[in-house]
Amino acid sequence: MPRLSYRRALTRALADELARDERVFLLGEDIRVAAANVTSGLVKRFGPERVRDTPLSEQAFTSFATGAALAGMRPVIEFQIPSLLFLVFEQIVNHAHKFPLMTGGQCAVPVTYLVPGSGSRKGWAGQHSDHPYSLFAHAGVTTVVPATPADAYGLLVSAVRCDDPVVLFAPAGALDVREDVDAAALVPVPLGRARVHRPGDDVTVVAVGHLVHDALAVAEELADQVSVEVFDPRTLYPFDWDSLVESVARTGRLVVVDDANRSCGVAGEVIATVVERVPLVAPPRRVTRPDGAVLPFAPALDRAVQPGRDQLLAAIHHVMKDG
Amino acid sequence: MPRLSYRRALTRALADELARDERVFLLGEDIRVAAANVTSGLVKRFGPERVRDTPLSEQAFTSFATGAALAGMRPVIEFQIPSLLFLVFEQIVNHAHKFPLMTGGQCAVPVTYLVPGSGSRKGWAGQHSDHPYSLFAHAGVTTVVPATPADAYGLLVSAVRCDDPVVLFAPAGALDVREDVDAAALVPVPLGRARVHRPGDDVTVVAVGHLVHDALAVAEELADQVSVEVFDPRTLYPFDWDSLVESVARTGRLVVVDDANRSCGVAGEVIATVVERVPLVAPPRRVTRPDGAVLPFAPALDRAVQPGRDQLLAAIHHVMKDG
Amino acid sequence: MTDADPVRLYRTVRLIRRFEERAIELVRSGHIVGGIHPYLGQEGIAAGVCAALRADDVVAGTHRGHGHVLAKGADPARMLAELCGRATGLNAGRGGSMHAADLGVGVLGANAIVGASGAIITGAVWARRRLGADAVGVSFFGDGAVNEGMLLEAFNLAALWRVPVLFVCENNGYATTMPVAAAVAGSIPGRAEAFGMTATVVDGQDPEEVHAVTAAAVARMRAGGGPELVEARTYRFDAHHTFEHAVRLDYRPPEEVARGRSRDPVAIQGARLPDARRVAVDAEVEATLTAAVEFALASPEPDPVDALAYLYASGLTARTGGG
Amino acid sequence: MTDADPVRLYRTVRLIRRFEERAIELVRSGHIVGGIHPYLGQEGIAAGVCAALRADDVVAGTHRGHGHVLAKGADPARMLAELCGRATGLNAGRGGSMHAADLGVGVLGANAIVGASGAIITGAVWARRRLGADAVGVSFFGDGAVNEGMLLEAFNLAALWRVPVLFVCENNGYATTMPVAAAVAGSIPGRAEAFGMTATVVDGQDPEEVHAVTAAAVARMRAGGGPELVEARTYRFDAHHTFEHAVRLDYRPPEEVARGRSRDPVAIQGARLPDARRVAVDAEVEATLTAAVEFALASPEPDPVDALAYLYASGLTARTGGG
Ligand SMILES: Cc1ncc(C[n+]2csc(CCOP(=O)(O)OP(=O)(O)O)c2C)c(N)n1
Ligand SMILES: Cc1ncc(C[n+]2csc(CCOP(=O)(O)OP(=O)(O)O)c2C)c(N)n1
Ligand SMILES: [Mg+2]
Ligand SMILES: [Mg+2]
Repeated sequence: MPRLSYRRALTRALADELARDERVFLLGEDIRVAAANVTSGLVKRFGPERVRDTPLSEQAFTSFATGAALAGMRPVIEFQIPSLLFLVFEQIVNHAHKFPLMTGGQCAVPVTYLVPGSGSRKGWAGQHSDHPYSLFAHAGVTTVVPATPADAYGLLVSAVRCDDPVVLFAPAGALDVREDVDAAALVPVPLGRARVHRPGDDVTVVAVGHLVHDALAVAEELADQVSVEVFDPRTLYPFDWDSLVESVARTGRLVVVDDANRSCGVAGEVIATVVERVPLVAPPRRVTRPDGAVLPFAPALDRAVQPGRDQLLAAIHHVMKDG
Repeated sequence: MPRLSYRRALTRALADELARDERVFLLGEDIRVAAANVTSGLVKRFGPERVRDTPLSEQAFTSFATGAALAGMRPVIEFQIPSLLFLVFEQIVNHAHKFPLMTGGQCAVPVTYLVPGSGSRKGWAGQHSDHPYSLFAHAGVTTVVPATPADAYGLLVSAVRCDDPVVLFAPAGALDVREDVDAAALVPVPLGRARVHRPGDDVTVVAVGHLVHDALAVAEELADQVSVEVFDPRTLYPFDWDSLVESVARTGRLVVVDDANRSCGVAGEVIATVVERVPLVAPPRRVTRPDGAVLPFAPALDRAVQPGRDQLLAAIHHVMKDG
Repeated sequence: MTDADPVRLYRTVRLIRRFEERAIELVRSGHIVGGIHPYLGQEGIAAGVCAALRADDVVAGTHRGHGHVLAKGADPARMLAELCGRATGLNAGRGGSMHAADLGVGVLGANAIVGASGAIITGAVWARRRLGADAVGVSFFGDGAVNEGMLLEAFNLAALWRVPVLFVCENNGYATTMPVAAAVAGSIPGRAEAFGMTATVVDGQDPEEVHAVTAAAVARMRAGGGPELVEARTYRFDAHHTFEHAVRLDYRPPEEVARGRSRDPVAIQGARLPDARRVAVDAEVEATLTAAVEFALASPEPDPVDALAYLYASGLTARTGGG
Repeated sequence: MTDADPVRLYRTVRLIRRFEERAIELVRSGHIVGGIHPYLGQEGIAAGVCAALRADDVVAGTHRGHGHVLAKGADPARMLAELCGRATGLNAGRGGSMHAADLGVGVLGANAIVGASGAIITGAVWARRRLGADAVGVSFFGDGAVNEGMLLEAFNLAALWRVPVLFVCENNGYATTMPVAAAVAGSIPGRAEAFGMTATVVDGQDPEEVHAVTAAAVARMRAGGGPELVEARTYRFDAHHTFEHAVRLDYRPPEEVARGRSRDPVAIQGARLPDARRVAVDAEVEATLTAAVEFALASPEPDPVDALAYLYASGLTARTGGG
């Protein structure tokens, strides 16, 4: 069985969708030469009309995709940096997202916004290291953060096929993850459906994106003391609340680990929704970036601002002790 | 004692700061003629150099203000529509907010972003009716939502004097609120400090912006059944957690009412932080806009999407019954 | 619709004129909530441009958008129902004045964000051509929009990729209260020429001249030429927005207004018709609008239960905001 | 710094050249994390432009920003310490290559967002002049940036308000891998002329020519002229970013690279010096850089405890992310 990397899973998803549906096309900066190493080989196979390099005009090309979608195409945009989503926030949230309701259902805007390398890239510093998925979850745009190669494949395929705009964050910390998967086993993964990577009885750990792997490592480390259920939402909006409620109703304890700013982030949303619906035996905990975090350049500082395994370990110990 | 309107409180705050500090200046669209009825009379008094009308170039004038702040000025920008903040999200969050840390403390960016008329303006529909304060709270930009004329005055003054960027949302639903206040009683209100409008013992209702008035009305209506404490955070980021924890520790019950989208909004943050720190006697509740809300045009639909008093009443009854 | 039949042009300008006058009455009577941006005085542009288009061509408009929607062929009754927030409206009452759209006749919608539609229409036209149509598109915008970066980015994309979009700048001298000379460095045609586009200035008060110039541009574009710009010089006869009917903003000298109003596109085109013919058209328009008003006012309002209908084209159901 | 002393120009280009070569070595050895965008080949522009400025003038740079920072007078040792993430760096290790700033010598910073600095510097220069200085400013950017709407908006503001900013476009033929001809419709000078600015094209490989042209523009601006643009034609000798040293991207024909490299600003300027003089300067530069490398590598890394130092200028303390 070939070892599939997360990056190549994205490539394969794009290739499969381009092959399956003539209406799909890619748009982005330096995607022909595959500077981000995601679109490799695609221009050769599908031609420059369908793998379109664009000038540095993020606002215009994002709305160009909206217009193309209104006219029946299914564009996928690759963004080189997570903060470019700030630059096109208006175009996504105020236009693409709002068109169907504002027109009274006259149209759909099936655009996929793909961000390979979100979060810290080690040494890319303040303006290139954000993880702004909670912003889109707040706006109500479908928001996906796959943790594994198979999920990266399956969720990207579903994003392209979705009739609404979808933002897919591929965390820098997950891009090099590899997995033994049979190509035939790669299938669409439904949006809005969570995945339990490891069942457990004592505490539910909700981990987002690359942190799923940290959560699994910590769960393994604790295996003989605490039975940890590792819950990967995969889609942050719409969130699979029913599965989470079921999990926490069983374990009675909740820890969330999320590599984004704390205030009004998805970790807070998880806690809020769970406590509205399920009684807990111990106060919930979350491990996040600090409030208002800006990633400093120096490597040790950059690491210090991201959630660490030791913090997750401590949080789990806390909820076990408190409950 | 004169009846001070919320709008005129904003005008007075701007006038006082322009008079007090030569470095303060205003920037915005149609602010000379005061199309938004906030900057009325200011160009006459302070001249067009300090009350500067700008072309429709939101991104450039927002960063122009950043540059002016770096050079020692204290700009205040008026935005005509809340969604214009989407358009300049990059300029505020990725530049103004990040400059101090990224330069290692070489500079400050004291800019105030003033949004008079946030939320629904009745009939302004999908692209003009957002309440995007949670986005800034997530990013870590100081975010202020005054509910009363005196607080509007005092918080705007403090925003202008703050050495960091501050976004101030003046909800459309509060702009016509009037209050009996003595001009001499108008003082700066510290950022990050909450206000209890009505003390109570049974339940803490956290209300944001104009909804403070709804919360007070509901509290009055319930006065003989439930003792409701009405808690107005005033600043959403940084939030006055200690005061809230103190309140909820007393009442044991929490309801949040917030006119913004539900997922990853400030209401969820309030619930998350409180349950991390205080045991509750009943599950907390929040009344918000729906997930991903887009305000439909038709008046009845527009109202239906915003939090209503009946919903707040129901939520209070729920937490009283559940606990 | 591609002929320059003087009667047809007159019928269109007259229809828009009377539609706007009726709409203003309905604003006054409270049937249209939120007010409108009247197109009065600018009718010749929408009429002349749209007469040069085919049914399968697409247009995108502005906040001052009624004229574009009507001239492209939308039903005035359903348009008026939309402004009145009725379920029978073009957008089922969800859009209102600033979002009125009729994709069936090629109107991608009015748009409440200045400068936003240029990139959207560029994408839509590009997509239609890829899908086999030889459609062209028109982006209408004001003199204020040429200062928006997103529009200038769209100029570049359209020019580079030779997408046949006619950029029609309706220069009515002001962006709200900002005179064009105080807002636009250089010239409007110069901005298009900077991107290698042909730019033509036309008298926007003369429907036939507008038609002739646009028809020639459309023919060039249809024959494979790139995008072009037309600056139509015009004057706004009424307020920026009907809120100005209540609050007088002082920015246009009365003599200027009188001079502007003296060149009336309805009168100019009307004078080209034999009296009897003009009277007959007027009667026809009157009958259409009387029926439209009746239809609108007799139509039901949408049910608040469906406030979030059409939010997601994918069928996703949003979590509600209740407590 | 306003003289065109050939020795001084040579010293600057040589300093930048050797600084970049040393920095690339430090990337290879792992001392500079995250890599750099080498300025190799473009040294003549920063050197020539900054030689035309006074100490109190301000500049803002790009992601390819080392040359601008050094040419404006920052200490190479503290600059290198910054790239190595040391506490002694210009930004205390918080900024790194893409954010290196030294406000003390008028460098508002490199900037990781393409096109962002134009509006910032416009605001900074406007403010300095209001505060009494007669400073001018320079915004450096690449050929890719002229497609960013925010930069074009800044052109308009600067031109309208006659803010003396010299917009220096370093046209090195590519935006990452995108050839300028495939990205820029029209021409680069034409884009400035569209806003009424004077635009001059200069050979960016000749430091003296760059200096002469800029000095003349700066003199006009200082005398009250408005902003101007200079397009400096240049060639990037090395990779877009050092990541390309590991991953070959195929976009520049070898003959083109060879031709580009044949016009070397260091050689061109060096040839204008007597041999002995040149050798002496080289030795001096070598000594400076050897000391800089020693200083950088001997400097302490910042303490992770202070990871969020400088986040808020107002003294606000962020809530941490721990559980
Ligand atoms: C991006 C953006 N900025 C500001 C506004 C607020 N606004 C609405 S219309 C308008 C003036 C537009 O002027 P112009 O483009 O000349 O069109 P006109 O109103 O004259 O038809 C402004 C400032 C907006 N809707 N969108
Ligand atoms: C707004 C924005 N878009 C994209 C990027 C990613 N990016 C960084 S440098 C670059 C190319 C810039 O080209 P150019 O302006 O010509 O400068 P050069 O690299 O050639 O010096 C790109 C696309 C970015 N940093 N910011
Ligand atoms: Mg106008
Ligand atoms: Mg370049």
